[in-house]
Amino acid sequence: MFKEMHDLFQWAWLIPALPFLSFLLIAFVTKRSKGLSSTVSILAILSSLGMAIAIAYSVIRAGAEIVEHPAIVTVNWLNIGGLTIDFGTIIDPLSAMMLFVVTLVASMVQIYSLGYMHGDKGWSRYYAYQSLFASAMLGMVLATNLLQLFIFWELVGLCSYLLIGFWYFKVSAREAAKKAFMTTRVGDFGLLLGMLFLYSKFGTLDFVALSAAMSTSLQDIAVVGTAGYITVMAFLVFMGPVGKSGQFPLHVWLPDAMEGPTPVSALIHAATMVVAGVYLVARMYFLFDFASPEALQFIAGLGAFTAIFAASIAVVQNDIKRILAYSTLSQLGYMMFALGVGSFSGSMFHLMTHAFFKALMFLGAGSVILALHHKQNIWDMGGLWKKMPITGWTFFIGILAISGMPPFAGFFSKDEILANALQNGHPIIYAVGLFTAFLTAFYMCRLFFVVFMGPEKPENHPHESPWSMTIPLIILAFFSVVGGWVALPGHYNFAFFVHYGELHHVAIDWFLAGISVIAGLLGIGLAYAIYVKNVISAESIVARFPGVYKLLKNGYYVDDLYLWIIHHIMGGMGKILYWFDINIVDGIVNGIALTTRGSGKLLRRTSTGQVQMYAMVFFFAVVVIFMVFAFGEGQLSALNPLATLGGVK
Amino acid sequence: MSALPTVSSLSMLLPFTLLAPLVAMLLIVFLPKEETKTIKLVAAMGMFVSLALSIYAFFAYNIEQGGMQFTLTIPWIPDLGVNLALGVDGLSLPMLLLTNLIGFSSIYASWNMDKRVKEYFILLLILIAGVMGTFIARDLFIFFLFYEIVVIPIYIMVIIWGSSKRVTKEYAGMKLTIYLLIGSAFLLVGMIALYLAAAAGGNPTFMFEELAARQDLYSPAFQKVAFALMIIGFGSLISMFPFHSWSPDGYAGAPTAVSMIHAGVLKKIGGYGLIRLGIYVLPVGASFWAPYIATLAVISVLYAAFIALVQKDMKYVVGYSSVSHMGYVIIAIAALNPTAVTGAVAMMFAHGVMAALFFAMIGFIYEKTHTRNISELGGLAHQVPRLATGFVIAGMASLGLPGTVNFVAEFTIFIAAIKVLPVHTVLGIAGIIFTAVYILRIIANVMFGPRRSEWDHLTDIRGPELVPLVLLAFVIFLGGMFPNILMGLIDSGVNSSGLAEVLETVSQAKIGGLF
Amino acid sequence: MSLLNNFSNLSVGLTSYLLVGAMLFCLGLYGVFAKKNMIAILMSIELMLNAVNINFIAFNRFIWNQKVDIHYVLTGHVAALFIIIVAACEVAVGLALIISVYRNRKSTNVDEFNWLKW
Amino acid sequence: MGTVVFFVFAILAVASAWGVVTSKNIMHSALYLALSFSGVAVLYVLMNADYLAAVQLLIYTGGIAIMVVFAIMLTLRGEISDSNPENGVWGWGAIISVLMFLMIALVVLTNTDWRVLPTPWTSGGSASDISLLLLTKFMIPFEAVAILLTMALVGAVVLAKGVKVSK
Repeated sequence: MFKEMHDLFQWAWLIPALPFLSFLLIAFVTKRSKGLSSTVSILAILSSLGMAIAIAYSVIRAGAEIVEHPAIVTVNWLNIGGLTIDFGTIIDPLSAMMLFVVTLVASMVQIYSLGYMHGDKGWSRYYAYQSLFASAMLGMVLATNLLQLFIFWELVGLCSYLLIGFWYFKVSAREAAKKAFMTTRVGDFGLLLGMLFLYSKFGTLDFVALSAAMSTSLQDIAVVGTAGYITVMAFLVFMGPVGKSGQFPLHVWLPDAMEGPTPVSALIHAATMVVAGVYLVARMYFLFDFASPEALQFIAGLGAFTAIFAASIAVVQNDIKRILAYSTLSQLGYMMFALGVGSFSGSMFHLMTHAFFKALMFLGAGSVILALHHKQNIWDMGGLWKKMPITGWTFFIGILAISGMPPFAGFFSKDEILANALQNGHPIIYAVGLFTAFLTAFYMCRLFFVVFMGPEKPENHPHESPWSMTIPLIILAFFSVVGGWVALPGHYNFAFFVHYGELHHVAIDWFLAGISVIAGLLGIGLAYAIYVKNVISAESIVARFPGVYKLLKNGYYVDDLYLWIIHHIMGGMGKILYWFDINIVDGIVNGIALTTRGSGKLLRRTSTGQVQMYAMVFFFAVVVIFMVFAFGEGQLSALNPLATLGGVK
Repeated sequence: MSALPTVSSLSMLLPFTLLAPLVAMLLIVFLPKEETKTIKLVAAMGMFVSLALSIYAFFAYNIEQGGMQFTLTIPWIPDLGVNLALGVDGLSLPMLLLTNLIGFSSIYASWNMDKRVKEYFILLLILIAGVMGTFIARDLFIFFLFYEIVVIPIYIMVIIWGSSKRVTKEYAGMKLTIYLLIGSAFLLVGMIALYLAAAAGGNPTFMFEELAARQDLYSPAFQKVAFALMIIGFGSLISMFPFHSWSPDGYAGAPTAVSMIHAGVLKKIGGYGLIRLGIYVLPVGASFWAPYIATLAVISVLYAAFIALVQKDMKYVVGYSSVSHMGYVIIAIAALNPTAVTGAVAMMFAHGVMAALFFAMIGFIYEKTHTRNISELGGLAHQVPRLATGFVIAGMASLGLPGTVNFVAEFTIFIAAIKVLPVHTVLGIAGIIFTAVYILRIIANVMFGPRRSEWDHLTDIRGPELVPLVLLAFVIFLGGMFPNILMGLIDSGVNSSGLAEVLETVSQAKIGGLF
Repeated sequence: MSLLNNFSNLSVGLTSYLLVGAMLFCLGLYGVFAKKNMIAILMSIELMLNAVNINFIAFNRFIWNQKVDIHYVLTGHVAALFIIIVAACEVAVGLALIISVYRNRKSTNVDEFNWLKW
Repeated sequence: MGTVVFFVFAILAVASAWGVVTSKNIMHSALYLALSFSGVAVLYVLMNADYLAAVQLLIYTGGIAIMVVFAIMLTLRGEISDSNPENGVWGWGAIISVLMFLMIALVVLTNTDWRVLPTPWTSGGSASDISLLLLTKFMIPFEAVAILLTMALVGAVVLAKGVKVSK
């Protein structure tokens, strides 16, 4: 049985290759035909989805075997003296899960885009980018070594850049795209450094080999300081995820990235690319595990901080997509701190469920935005529940899922993370997580109540979206409901397949789960009280804490700080150096030229044009040279004319 | 040295490659100057022959065998030991291919040239042939000869066809030429010193291999002095800080094709020379100067990147960026490590293709809009989408995006250099952040943004104008996706030419505490 | 002291002729340096040429290389002859030039002719 | 006898040369020049160069000096008594000339190895001897000089005549 499975795994490279092929086809062949472009792209991603399902099925059937021994296929990519890099595919439960999530969400988004992007001039370009993105993301998931991962990591960054700036004529989109690329680049700098140091220390970048090399090196007592070295590496490598997954302080690009088309936000900036950082940490978990405990503690702390930080900003935002973006940041923080507290499978589980319900909500938001002709302020919306039933119901499912209501997907994943945090001895982080859960429920329901329940606005004429948009919503809603059930207690549950180190079977702690649910219900209730029943006035709260409101509204002024740094520090530095270059470096060059010219000007005075003068100088020189040779010392005397002239010797 | 030319298989390949543009040039000389179309076609055909031959050489080169291949040796001035010796190995073959790729593209990038067309293409072809000659020379004398041939057409082309912006084109042309000549003067002194030292035991020679084989004739003190001269000569050619100031001004003043060739290949003669003549022939001197060079290189990287941030003219941005990128090449050379040298050669190739594409695109923009000022442009992706595509590709290659050949090269450099020069390399890698900042800035401000009606009359590039974009972008991606094609060749060059052993010896000596 | 010996032996020998030649040459040189009139400079040049001729003939007279055939003995004379001829040409052309210049510039004063100046 | 003649005419030649370069009147200079040439011609005779002495008298004294006189007459302007002035730097010229003379004299006097013949030869130097040489060994230079002379003749005529301004 394993044999035939391997035959299947041999072909795993087709999963990223098919969308790439579709990218090439669209770019070079079907560019002019809109219908063909989208057909090619969707067919490719659906085929990938089919293969991903087949692989996931095989992985589940293989059971323990594949958990212990991932199926790895490699081909040589770069081979020079002292540097050998392979490309390949790794199939283990982690990558199989990711493949399924990515292909599913990508397919849904591409189908959804048929409706959302209808009539857009850049249709073919859009689908080309989508295919390229899918290809890069899948290639990253399948990476067998850090360099391959890094390459695709950067390529998804490129696609993100291109898609955020898809409507390049909007200045805001252009700036957002630039910002996204630049911010993640800062993180990638650390990742690249970490990668280089890892290679120079252990001589390999292959995940399996690296892990083995590290453990041998740690066991070697003669090598002192390996643990410290690994810790430094871990921090450097972690900079990549900080940038990509929008952890504080490199989170600033994600809210701005909402300038892209909404399906793009759903796919890239909610479900797939932004979790790449989480995936990287999961893939490299051994690195953080081998490092000293501070590394994981740092991750946990930063994740928790990001979670509550972003959630607090989300509370006061008015743009529907920005609320979702801050919510994404907050949930990414959840996944990070889950990894930090050692809840490996909880984090991966949350990654999966979050992908479903956040994509769902983004697509729902897109549906709303399209219906309202690109209005994004939630206060311009209202009473959509009746006009857009499918969108409304599916969105409601998403809200319940993210608020952690049983039996929706978010309940199981969130609960597992929080329970693990407490059990592994991180009470503060647990408390932060719990409070974040409360905030999440609050601001999500605020969004829902204002948009769907509030008073209808007469200037809006909303209508339900076409089937191409509602079907993906329904499918994603389905997964948002049932997605969590795979972690129900049992032997072959999610944690059995996706775990790190020793397998612990943890039963759901119903007490803790109850607390989480209560926190969520509190949030929902508070939102209901404020925005539906108007028992508490939002304005009065704002009026009481104007400073806090302003701080939150402006996202703690992190953006302004960065802008200030870029403009004043970097720009100023550039200006100073440019001044230096033009005036000092160039000045020296020009100064030399001027000196040459000046001395020329001076010396040409000697060219009086008087031939007699020239002759005098000439003969004077003859006399002087004669004197030197006649009465000079040393070697010159060998040429003494008094001794050598006269007669043939 | 036998009096008869040593004959190897395909020994006439390189002479034909070298002569094709010259034959085309002679044909153009006899064409009436009104026949601009024919002149351009002849030039393109000449370069096509060269390109085809060098691609053939690239794939016909026997990597297993290694060493100099397609060699041709004709004694020229026997008394001085000068031989007309041609040949390529893994170090020079990529450079030869690069020259022809860029040369061929540059003909098409100047397709709309309408001022003194005949003279322009004559000079351009001489220029290309000269650059080609430096890379296929196996003899220092011939190398230097071709290098000097290159300088003259550049001067004339900048003065006549250039453009005056911040500085006048006359100033730019003078600066470029004088810088190169001063550099070559230092080089000449170093070259003669080396020649005399090598001829101390009789049997004078200029051949690179012979010079390298006579290691024991060069005392450490001599090596240090001679290498310092080479560093000034080649360093100003590769625009190492503080000898870089010709580069931005020169590119800004030069016509498109000259900028392409200059940034694309001519600059690489510096790096190539440092490898072939510097560390290969004078390893002890190289290891003495390496830390200082590395420091200057890091300064180049960061300093130029910062300056590129605040430039207003696109060509200045790319000009400073090329100074910055060449810093990586110098870091790699200073690392004195076979892998790093492989990376350095690859980086030169990668940067050459990228810079040529960038300059070609900027040239088209300038030709169509008559401005290169970033603030006057904007939203060009609406009117000229293909041009925008090329621009973005060049930009992405410039910031070392994976999938482009530039990434492979940078990565190889970093991975090899970080072992030897960790601090320098980390600082150098920090440069990629600033690179991203300035590249994204010009892409965003020139190509993206709201449609501007004043550029509605522009036509997108089409027909022959597409050649540089298609050819160079294809090479960028091919090299990035299948790096073994390029890297394998360079690697064999480093290992089979004896460079690797030399470097091993030097690094061991360093550890042994000789210095 | 060879110098004294030579002076004591102040019969008419090679040295005397050479000294006469040197004196003529240096007087000519002075003329070339110091005179304004172009014709005077030309005359000074003639003096210098004469000095050279004296040297040629003196060497020819007092020095005889035995290895050379008797008919070749007069080489110095031939050289002097050629110099005289060339000097004649030079004077002819030179004077013609001076007259020509004079016709254009109404002057033969070299101070006024500084076209060679930058 | 020979010694006396030598000193008389050597002093004559040198003193006339002195006159050439110091006289303020250029006509006097020209006449001194002729005198100096004649003195040199006598020195030639003393050195057995009879033929050259004749040539010297014919060409230099008879030809060149006269031509110079004519040129002077053609170009003379202003006061004749101040027609041959010195320029501003004549002092330097004098110093350099003296230094030059000292240099030459030093070489001449300190060199002992002139390989002077014990007794100078006395035969030869006649026209027939020289003509033999000119027509054998020095034939080609001789012809070249002939051409040169012709060209100088033509050149002098063309220059002195001046180019006609075409209308």
